[in-house]
Amino acid sequence: MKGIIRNQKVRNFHQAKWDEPIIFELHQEGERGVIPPHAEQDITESVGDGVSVLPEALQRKADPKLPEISQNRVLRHYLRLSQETLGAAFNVEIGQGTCTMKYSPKINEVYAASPKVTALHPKQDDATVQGMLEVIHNLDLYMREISGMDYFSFQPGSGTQSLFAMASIVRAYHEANGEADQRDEIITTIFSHPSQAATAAVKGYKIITLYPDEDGFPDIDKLKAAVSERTAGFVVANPEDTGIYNAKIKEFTKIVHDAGGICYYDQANANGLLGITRAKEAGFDMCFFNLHKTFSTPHACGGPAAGALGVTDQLKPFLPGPIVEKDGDTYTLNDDLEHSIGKVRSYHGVPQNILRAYAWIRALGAKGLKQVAETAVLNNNYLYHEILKIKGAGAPYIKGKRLEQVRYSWEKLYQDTGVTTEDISRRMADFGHQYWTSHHPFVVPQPFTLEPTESYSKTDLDEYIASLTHIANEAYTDPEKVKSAPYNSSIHAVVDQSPFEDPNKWAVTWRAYLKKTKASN
Amino acid sequence: MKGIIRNQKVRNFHQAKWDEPIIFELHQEGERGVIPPHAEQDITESVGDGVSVLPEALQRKADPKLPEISQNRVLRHYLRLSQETLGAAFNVEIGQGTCTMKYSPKINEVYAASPKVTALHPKQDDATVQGMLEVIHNLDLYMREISGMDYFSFQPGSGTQSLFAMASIVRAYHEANGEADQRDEIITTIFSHPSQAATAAVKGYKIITLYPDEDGFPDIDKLKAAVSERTAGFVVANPEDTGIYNAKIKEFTKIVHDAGGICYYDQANANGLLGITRAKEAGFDMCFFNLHKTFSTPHACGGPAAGALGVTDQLKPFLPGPIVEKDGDTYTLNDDLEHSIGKVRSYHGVPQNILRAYAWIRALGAKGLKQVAETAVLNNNYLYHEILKIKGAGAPYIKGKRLEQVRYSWEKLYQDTGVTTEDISRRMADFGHQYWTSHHPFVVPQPFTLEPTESYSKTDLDEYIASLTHIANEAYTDPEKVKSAPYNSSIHAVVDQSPFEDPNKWAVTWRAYLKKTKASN
Amino acid sequence: MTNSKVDSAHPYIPNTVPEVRDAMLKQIGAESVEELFSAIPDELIYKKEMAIPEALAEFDLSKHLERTLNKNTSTKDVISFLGGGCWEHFVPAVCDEVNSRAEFLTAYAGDEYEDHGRFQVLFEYQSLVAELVDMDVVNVPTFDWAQAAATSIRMASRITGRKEALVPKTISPDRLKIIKNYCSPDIQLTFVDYDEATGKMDLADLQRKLSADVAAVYFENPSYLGFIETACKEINELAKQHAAITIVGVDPSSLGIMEPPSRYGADIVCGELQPLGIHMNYGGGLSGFIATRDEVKFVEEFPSRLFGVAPTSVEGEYGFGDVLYERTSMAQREKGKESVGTQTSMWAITAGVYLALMGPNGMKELGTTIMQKSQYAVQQLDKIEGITASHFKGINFKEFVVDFNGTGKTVKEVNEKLREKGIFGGIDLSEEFPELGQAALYCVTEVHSKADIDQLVEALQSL
Amino acid sequence: MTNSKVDSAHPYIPNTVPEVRDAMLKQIGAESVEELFSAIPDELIYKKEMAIPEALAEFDLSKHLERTLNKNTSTKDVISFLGGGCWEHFVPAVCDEVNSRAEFLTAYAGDEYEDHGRFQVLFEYQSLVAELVDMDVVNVPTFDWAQAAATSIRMASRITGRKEALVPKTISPDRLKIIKNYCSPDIQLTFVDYDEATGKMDLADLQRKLSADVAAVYFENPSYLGFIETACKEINELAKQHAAITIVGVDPSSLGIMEPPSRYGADIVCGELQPLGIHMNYGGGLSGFIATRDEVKFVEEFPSRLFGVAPTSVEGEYGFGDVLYERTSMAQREKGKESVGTQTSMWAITAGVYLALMGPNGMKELGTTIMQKSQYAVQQLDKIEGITASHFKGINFKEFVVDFNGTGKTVKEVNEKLREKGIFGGIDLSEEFPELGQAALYCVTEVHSKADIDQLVEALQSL
Ligand SMILES: Cc1ncc(COP(=O)(O)O)c(C=O)c1O
Ligand SMILES: Cc1ncc(COP(=O)(O)O)c(C=O)c1O
Repeated sequence: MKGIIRNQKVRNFHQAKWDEPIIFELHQEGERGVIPPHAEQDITESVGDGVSVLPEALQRKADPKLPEISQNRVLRHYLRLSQETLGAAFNVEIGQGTCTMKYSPKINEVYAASPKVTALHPKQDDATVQGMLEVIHNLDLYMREISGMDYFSFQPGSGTQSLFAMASIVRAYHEANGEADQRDEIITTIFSHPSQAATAAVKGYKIITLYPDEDGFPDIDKLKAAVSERTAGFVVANPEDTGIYNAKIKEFTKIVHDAGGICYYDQANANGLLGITRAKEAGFDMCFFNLHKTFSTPHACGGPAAGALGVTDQLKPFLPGPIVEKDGDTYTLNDDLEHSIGKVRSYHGVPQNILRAYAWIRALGAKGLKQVAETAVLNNNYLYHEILKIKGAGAPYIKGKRLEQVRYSWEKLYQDTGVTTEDISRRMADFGHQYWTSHHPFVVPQPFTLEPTESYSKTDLDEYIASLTHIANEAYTDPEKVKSAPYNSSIHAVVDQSPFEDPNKWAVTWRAYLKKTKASN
Repeated sequence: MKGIIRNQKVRNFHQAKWDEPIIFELHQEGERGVIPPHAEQDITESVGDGVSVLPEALQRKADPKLPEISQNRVLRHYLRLSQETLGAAFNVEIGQGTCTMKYSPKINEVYAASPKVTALHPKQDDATVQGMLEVIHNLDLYMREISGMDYFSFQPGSGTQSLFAMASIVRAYHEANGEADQRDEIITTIFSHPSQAATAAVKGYKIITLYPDEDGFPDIDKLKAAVSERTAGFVVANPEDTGIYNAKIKEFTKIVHDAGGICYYDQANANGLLGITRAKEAGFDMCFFNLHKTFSTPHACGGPAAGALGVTDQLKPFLPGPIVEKDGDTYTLNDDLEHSIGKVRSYHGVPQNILRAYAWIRALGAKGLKQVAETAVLNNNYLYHEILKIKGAGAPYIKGKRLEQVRYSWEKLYQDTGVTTEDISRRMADFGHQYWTSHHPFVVPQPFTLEPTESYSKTDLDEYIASLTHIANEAYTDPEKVKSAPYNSSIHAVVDQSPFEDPNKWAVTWRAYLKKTKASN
Repeated sequence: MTNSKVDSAHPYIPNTVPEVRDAMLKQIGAESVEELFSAIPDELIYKKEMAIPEALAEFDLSKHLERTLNKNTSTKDVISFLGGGCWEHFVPAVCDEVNSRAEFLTAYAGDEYEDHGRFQVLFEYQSLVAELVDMDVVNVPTFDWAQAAATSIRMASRITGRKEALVPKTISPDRLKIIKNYCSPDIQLTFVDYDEATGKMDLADLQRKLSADVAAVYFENPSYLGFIETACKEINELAKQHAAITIVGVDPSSLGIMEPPSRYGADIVCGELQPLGIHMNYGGGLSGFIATRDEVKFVEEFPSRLFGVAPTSVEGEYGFGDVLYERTSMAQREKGKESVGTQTSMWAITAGVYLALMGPNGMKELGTTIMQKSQYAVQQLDKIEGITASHFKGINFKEFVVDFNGTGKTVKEVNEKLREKGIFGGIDLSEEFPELGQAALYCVTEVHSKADIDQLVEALQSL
Repeated sequence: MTNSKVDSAHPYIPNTVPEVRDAMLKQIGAESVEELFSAIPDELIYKKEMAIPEALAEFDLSKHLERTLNKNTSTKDVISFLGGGCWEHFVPAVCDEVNSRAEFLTAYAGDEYEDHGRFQVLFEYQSLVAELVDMDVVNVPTFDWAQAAATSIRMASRITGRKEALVPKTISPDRLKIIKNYCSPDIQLTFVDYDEATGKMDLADLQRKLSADVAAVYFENPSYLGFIETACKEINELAKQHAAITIVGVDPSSLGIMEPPSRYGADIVCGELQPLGIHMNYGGGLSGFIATRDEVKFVEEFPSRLFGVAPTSVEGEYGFGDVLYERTSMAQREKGKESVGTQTSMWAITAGVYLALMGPNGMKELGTTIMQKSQYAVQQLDKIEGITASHFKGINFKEFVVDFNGTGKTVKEVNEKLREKGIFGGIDLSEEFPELGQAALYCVTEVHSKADIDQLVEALQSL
């Protein structure tokens, strides 16, 4: 018998397409999705209807115009829409660079969903949450090993909130020293995550942004020129999303320290560094890790996430409270921190993610963590090596190895064909891939940022590379094909972007849409 | 602003298409999906490697050629294939007639997945499974109400196994009466499920098949002619999958009883009858329900399922054991049934489905169960009414209302256009619908069998009808379009069916495929 | 008990909305819902309300279920040594993730064009088990090992045209009941005796009972009583001398380290999938497989569905379908091979996921660990005064008979004491195998830690 | 502790296979993995092994986690009356099914063309909450109510160009801490006093503190202490007299029965989504929303993503995208509005599912049930000697202050006693609001049965 020949390099893909209506269109008056518990008759007899005691003015007059839909249909709607979402579990998820889209082990989900986690109230007595506190404390210990820092808080709900907490600590620190007014500048770099600058600005800081030198390093001379008695702090990632490691980082932190500033390290993504190099030795006073990046907690469509915020002993009194402490065999919550910034997220942050990260670390051990870093970096250099072979693709700045990710450029392809990185993004959807351009501003022209992590095999990487190669070839031979993409996605291109800019057209809710389209329909 | 116009009646659908390789093709030597627990060092020191004690001849020489794949990739493979499977939760699942594809409530899954169910060993002491036994016993009580029978066993793992158990009871009964050799015929009908005849044949019975009269009823005169002192039993569904209720059923059972036979009722699908009419009053000695049909347990790609097998007091001693009994406040297992047929499925059947069915009934109550039947029948008659309007569609036999399903026919459409019911089946996939022809033999030509259950709204039914209408129109205007379907499925048509018939081509396993295709590749 | 609102539409039944119901009735020209049931004679209409408790809204239902199920003590709450046909094993989380996917959970019997994924995963399952047993044909599974064995015997009977099968006397009594009922009336089952010292088949007795009437010799490896049958080649040769078919039932968790029966001549291999990533579910996790060589005479006797691969109209696509569908009762009713219907496909899918995760190394490690831990348990238990865990002299896999005759206590008494200490002791064999006196079948798998075993030993010592 | 095989590839890291790793190194022209890190100066290379326990294989890990988590007592194991910002509510199973779908669970920040489903469900979430609060713009949510309130105040400050905000003294102290840190240094928060008898805002004090510097008046309904603020119109009017913006924080579980703040003049409404189908998760279930009217001045001040609908190139398709993306810090770094990053989208999706399931009737019934049950609890508790559950004279929603001053016991003591009886008493207010003496904040929702409440009453009676 003749075998089935499969020699296509790109995947013959089509995303699920259900063409679901907006949920309001499923409304059928009288249908019910679920019936909540009601009061027992005895209670009703004791207290009446419960609501007529409300002042007339506060009684809801018009029912909320929520749709009425049977349970089966609600579920079907959301299940269909789930299939139209390209989760990391479904694709070779290396296209969302900087996001460290790694495998989120299923065993961790089992315990994150346990009532012993989900049904805990944050104000329970410490004695009743010893298991949870033990997990938090142990994760703190591991994070100390990974970073060299002296104490961790897991209260931040994300990387951005971690950055915000760190900026808050910088301010509280200078306040404690009476220098808060004088020190009103925070220095960052242009390749850093936008939240570094943005959160510092929320804390009232002026932002000084360093641009890279021609090799892609933050310019040390510019740093020297920037620091002064007005310097409150310096925040940076290393490597930045170029994947270029700044070997002079210790000099950088020294320069800032000498000027009286605090150095804080954006380690949202530390995937290439576990067991390799640490914040402490590089001279940082604080760092944070995104548990949803390096530590595998699932991204959940964009949170809840979690940040692990580590500080040196000197800054511990400034942490948001409460923090977990161990006293003999007992774990307690300590909310008595002398200079605490207060809080950044309610209660204890996102404990289910603390548990997941803890479980992930326990599944790897010290050796496994180092293997994560090594493999992530190997994968990245392999990808980098192969992508540079694609016609039209490049990677600006210093040659040689990169760490865990690279910000690439299609500038040449664009000059040759007119096809942009956004066009390629849409076309990648046709092969079942995520693809991300980069943070703004596009310092690297026509950028794209890939980060393969440790979770993908060589075969996986080869498939991604083949798809990019295929599309680059298309750009050179049939650019319209790329520009009109996607074809195999759940949806086609939104060509007219004015509904996202024009107040007369934008509709952030269905009710707004109905109002604004009523006239013309 | 101009609104978005959506006036298509059929869905703009495409199934997820991942084009996944066969799992063996994902093999990469050295990768691991999971690492099972190993023995502690102390144990190894005590007992050695554990396996060299095996006689040389029994030690496995060549490792099984299972693929080696990382966990992420295994999961990704199966997740993708799941999206290529049109589960009932995803579609207006009325196309698999006779299968009672209803909504399986999610709350029931939560408890079916509880360790208090999944981690029970079937030989635990009764004292440690009182919760489970209580559920079984209470479900028995409810089933008695629904059927009028006196005792239920939930041991059968499916409808077919229920039918087999009933045929076994018929035989054991006649054996107990010393008539086993004489009574060697079981009577059934051509519209009945194939398993009725097949399971009776396994028990050594000759099968007499009644054909319908011109109105679609099993012919009572033929029954009269068929019964004799050789009659062991009579098995029938009512209604059959035509949805036609045989009003003379009590006469039928009387005729059989008078001849000394046992009457057993195939109520796999009793969805139109809950609280409406019962097996007992119609004169049956036994009946069974499929918990995976009427009682909502999910079909699980084809099991595990469960059958609830009910008997009159007279036949209780013949049940497979053990059965659950209540003694004061305690539930016990009784395996001491005088004439027990022994067992049909190991242990207690499929307890997780017993729990699900129990939960479903508790969510509905007596009133809700009756609403199920009424709504299923209403939905079916609505569908029936509308389908008869479609050009080329018909429904043979008596006019007037049907119960919960109908076996339709495209005979006219086929005569007019050459498009077959199989062609339509493939084309329905393009709109995201399941569609089933019917059981063999095709007594009704070009058949299709639909059963809308109570779970679908009028809007849902209208969508299904619109799709059939659309395809019927296509058949009349562009028959090739229908014949070459599907276009929007995960896969295209298998045109050459010889690999399913020819021993030189068929490949039931990947290894067989590799062997058979090796020569030519 | 209930506090749900009775007059609103039920969440599970959209068309209970009165306006919709009335519009539909009108559309079809009916006056009332009752009219739809007019075909049912009045005397058959049930006029009472069923004695079934009032509806519970979701939260009340969940409270009720939780309360009820909490009356169970599960093997997660204790240390359990129960086995004997359903075993506690490590279940990778990925297995549960896959089998709880809404798509797989709620699919049924759709065609390839709606359910391509289902066809592929079942084909893959067949292919994975095929590697484990080293045979080319594996079925979409049947209910359990017992049913697989019973069908294997019927297949052998059809192939040989003979009406007797030999089975070992050490077979699980429960399994035997199922096989017996399934084979009666036309196939006769005859016991082959066992050697008292080792439990193994008495070859002389086998020889005595073999004849030209014997369709099949069936035995199990490992056996129900845990010992390994080592005279496999001999048994097979004896069977073949009488042109009988050799059927071997296996526990697949042994196949990483033990030769598959095909290697010692088995024609049909059957067994239980539950150890492969499936929770016990109070027995609801069972699922049986059957494997044969790729010969027409075997393939055409399967009652089960057999999914095969085939090209589609588009190059590179794997299509699937039913091989020899005309065999089945679905196609042929009573003329088909036995019967087929809903079986246990979800457990097949799960077993496939499990084998894909484990790979050859995982299966080898699994077998090794079970051997080591069960040997350790025997070794430790043997040290206890009055208790003999090595009752049968030979090698065991996973299970072993523990002889309590020397303790002066019944197994029932022992187990009750153990239960008080949070331990489920082994299955009481005193009724199933009275000749063993007070003996119990203990099961030790990869899930048992040394501490678990030591705790058992301690508990027994202190009785 | 571990017993996993260390020398095989890790299941989470495929390319730890030595042959593959070597082939890849060769392909890129590197001699070793170390070489890849050559950019890192040797002095920064960490040369020890981290003190982190050895890897656990999956089964060992699961045993360890189970053992550890079993040290927790959850609210499912007891009857809990804890609330105060995170509440025990009925979570429909469908909510958990949707948010555990692998697609949603593992998606992140893809574009519309990969993640259409994600865009649609978030747009729908926005639209559903919009109906509940009766406003036209709702954001993709932020971390929690506290953050939503803090951002609302910052939005008001930017809109008005003013630097002070008034907040009620009865605000949750924890929430206040977050707002305070988030607003400092540039926005000043000033307390408005409350009426001792009712807890409500002291309107005279409000009037005193309002000025042309005040950007916003923020209050909550229901309040942290459970009472309902009834002078809403008056507060709003006073605010408007000074051209300040009215911000109201709400518990959405009240909105089936209570007028949404937009109806009494609120310009910005914010609140907590956790009651809408989200488990408490020891606080990890929180998620905050912000809603405004559809006016440019509001829309352009949101820091959050706002998903809007638009046609695609194919008729009938709903496409989605970011409205006014240029507002955000993603686009503008420090020039954007505050900052945005990963927030709590999964809880938005879940809240959307919840609202779609509940519909208007469900929300009305929910509010009614909570009112009835909490009133019943107050009524019964009030009967106990020394205890006053109706400490504040007025109407409560869900929560209420129970005054234990008459018992001679501290709340801490009371709660310890209750815990012994399987009850988690209310939040101790003695530190947060020392002026209340020994008082506790009790929470009663739809999940509490009459029996639960009666059990509390009995337990307190018997102290
Ligand atoms: C380097 C860096 N910093 C900060 C962040 C912000 O993290 P989050 O999205 O959790 O707010 C990210 C995430 O994209 C990041 O990659
Ligand atoms: C009427 C009838 N009888 C019997 C059966 C067989 O049930 P199962 O598939 O569970 O074996 C079915 C299911 O298709 C059926 O509809």
